[in-house]
Amino acid sequence: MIDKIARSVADALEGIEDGSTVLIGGFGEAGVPNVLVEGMVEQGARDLVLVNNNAGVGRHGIAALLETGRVRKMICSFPRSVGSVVFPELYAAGKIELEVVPQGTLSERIRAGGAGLGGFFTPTGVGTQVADGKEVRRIDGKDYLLELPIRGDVALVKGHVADRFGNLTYRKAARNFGPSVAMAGRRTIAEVSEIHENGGLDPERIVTPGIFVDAVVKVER
Amino acid sequence: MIDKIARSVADALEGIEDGSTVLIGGFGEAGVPNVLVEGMVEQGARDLVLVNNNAGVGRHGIAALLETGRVRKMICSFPRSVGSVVFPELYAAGKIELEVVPQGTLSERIRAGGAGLGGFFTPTGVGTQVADGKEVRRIDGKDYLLELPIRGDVALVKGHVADRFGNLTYRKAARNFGPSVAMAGRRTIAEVSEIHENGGLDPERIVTPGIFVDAVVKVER
Amino acid sequence: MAKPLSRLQIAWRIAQDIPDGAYVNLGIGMPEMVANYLPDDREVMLHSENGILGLGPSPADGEEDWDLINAGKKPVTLVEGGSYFHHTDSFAMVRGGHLDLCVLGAYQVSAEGDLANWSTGDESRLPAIGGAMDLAMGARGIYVMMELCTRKGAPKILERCTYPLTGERCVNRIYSDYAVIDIAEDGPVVRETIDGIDLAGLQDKAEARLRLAEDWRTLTAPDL
Amino acid sequence: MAKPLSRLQIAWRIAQDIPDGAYVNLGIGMPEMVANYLPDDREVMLHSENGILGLGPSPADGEEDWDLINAGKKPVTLVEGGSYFHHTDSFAMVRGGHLDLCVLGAYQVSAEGDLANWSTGDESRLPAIGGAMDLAMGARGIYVMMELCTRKGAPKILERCTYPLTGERCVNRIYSDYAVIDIAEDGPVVRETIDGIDLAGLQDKAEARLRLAEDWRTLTAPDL
Repeated sequence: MIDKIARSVADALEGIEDGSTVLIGGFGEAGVPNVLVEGMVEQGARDLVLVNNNAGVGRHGIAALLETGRVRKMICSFPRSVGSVVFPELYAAGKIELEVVPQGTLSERIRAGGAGLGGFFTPTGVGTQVADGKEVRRIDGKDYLLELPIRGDVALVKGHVADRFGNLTYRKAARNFGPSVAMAGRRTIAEVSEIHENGGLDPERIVTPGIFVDAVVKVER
Repeated sequence: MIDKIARSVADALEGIEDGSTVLIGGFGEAGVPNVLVEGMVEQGARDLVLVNNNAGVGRHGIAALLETGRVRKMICSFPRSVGSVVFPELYAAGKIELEVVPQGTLSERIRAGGAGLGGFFTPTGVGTQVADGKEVRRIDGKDYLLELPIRGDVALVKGHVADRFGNLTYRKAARNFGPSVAMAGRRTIAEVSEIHENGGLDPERIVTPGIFVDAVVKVER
Repeated sequence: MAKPLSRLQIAWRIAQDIPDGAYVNLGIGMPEMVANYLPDDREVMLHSENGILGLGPSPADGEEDWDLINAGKKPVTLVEGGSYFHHTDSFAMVRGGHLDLCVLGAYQVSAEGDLANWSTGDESRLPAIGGAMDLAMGARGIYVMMELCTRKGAPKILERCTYPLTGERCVNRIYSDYAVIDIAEDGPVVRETIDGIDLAGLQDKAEARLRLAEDWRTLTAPDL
Repeated sequence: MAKPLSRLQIAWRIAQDIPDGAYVNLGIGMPEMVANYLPDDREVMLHSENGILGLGPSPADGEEDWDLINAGKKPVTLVEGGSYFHHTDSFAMVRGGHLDLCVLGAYQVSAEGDLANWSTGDESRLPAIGGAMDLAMGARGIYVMMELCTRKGAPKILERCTYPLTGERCVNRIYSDYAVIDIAEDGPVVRETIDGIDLAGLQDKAEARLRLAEDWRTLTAPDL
């Protein structure tokens, strides 16, 4: 029987190793699986690479994990959000690496990782600093950059409703990076607000099919 | 005011030019917009390139359009379905070109066209005839082929419910190629079974947002 | 002496040029104001990179839903006919040329339409790109909304940008406090100017050489 | 004299090796039969390339829904917990290594695990690939279901495939009418044989050199 419902955050996060790349869904504060990310503080894995659109706000969630000093590198599109304090401090002190990626390229690289592609040519960033060191190719009269996939050892996402099969829906614009991140984790863990107890969700409404999800934890919203 | 509901198939297909590449949703008989495709018979454009997973069955739909002799080339993954008669005859007689593409590569190429990518590296087809003449690149220890995007001058899809904004849902596995095909047409036309008269559809259930759709026609199922 | 347009007036002016039925992304910051001046008789679908088509007005106080924010991370609403989708699909819309227009702010624009709006090259600031590069290369039309000069009086329309680029040859038109300027094949062409400034006066505010369109008009905006 | 397994018995044998909770694609044709023998106490999610996870049994006569067909274009049903998604997402599952297993038919398999199952190279036949190449390169495990020899008695496990390849070095295991054979790093290894045939007898039915696993076992299947 398939039952992906984890009893606790600790159970869901068990086995995450030092050196892992951790993909984290969310944009700004919407859709960030804060409970799971804060669970990583307890979980204790070190030398992490985090991938998220931003780099944490305040001192909770991603910022709390950064503050442990156990994150080696941050890959994001916009680390300079209003209220972001921990990352800028660490970066200024030379205590963390940063790879800044255009937002659409970041999302597409994660999707490529999940979809088994070796890379893709995108027009985004041609003629900019983002192109430094990358192959530029003219295809059908237009220039493109070669961008490579991002895969995660772990992916953390925030869904809305889940079922025991790991199927997920999202809520409004909290969907954002979730579906692509969920595809790209070797182990994908979702925190959700509701677990549908009556079996499977409406198959037409599922956004992330359970094949992409390894564990689900219900959290208080 | 946005109102993409066309009064007739003829209205929806107006202006399609000779030499157009026409992307057609559907897999086997499920999800093929047969009414629109047969409307192309009346519409009269010539020298067409058709893109669909298959190459028509019986003498209706895609097969009917092929039978007019106005299709120069077929791009598909599997032209040899049970009950496919018109395409094999034309092909044997040297009256039509054929490009056979692995199914996942076909779908991904169409998506790449709709997503503005210049191409992608896929593991599918490495070491096979499909690789002939294509760049092979080793990325992170694995070989990939470079595949190029497919865009359509026109895209024809079959949805389930639409609204005046062009938003679409699909029905069960008739979804198949529809959402990617809808993205990749310079002009995208949908035939649907129902038009939602009460304004917009549930924003969480929409599969193809109206931005990808230019015209919608209601047809009898 | 010409009285430059306020930012509200520039936003108003841009709004007049957005056609009924257009799909439009309004960049974070100043461009967001354009939404407030869209004529009532036009239905414009506003896109937000974080997966929304059909942005509506800000919610009333206390009605905020923090799962429904725009690219600037401010709470918004959804109009009828709007939809949600994931980030990768959202940028497929952007990159695939499905947006009719995008309005962006700018630090600098070159005579050829290069755009610099993400970095001043100041190494002491955290680098942050966001969605600007995708939007600059993806939307079918790129309108820039900016003042002609910086607060210190330095011109922002340059022969070449000195700041790091966001995109090459992507800007189609600049809406500014003194003029509306197209980036044509052969450089900037002034299409509209406010009362009280002539080409020479505008040229004082731009480094790149400006030309006046033959069908040049006067730009007037309501008090706002 | 060994009595070879019927196709139903091969399907039964494969079904015993599909673990509870596995995500599996059963190729068009013979492999579809595996679904009929999955043990009742296991929940296996069957994938169909055309955008279905959770294929259920065939519908009763008159209950067919032609919007719900499998990759072989036959009407199917959806199990509880199943989902629909579009083709590109479906092949993202395939290529991205999300399927635990795929069972495919084969014309030929090489000693190194190359698979030929889409073309016999017969130029008079229409070329048709379908989803086979994506599945061969994408699923984490590839099981081949086939007879050891063609109807004319020609071996199908070869040193090198003579037909056009579907995928290189992708086959993990062959379930056949006489034996279960792993494709190991150093070639085919016989893991199970039916009663009445020994390695020499099997070798007569294969061109590639076979080895017997140390923990080799006898394969028995129920009458079906």
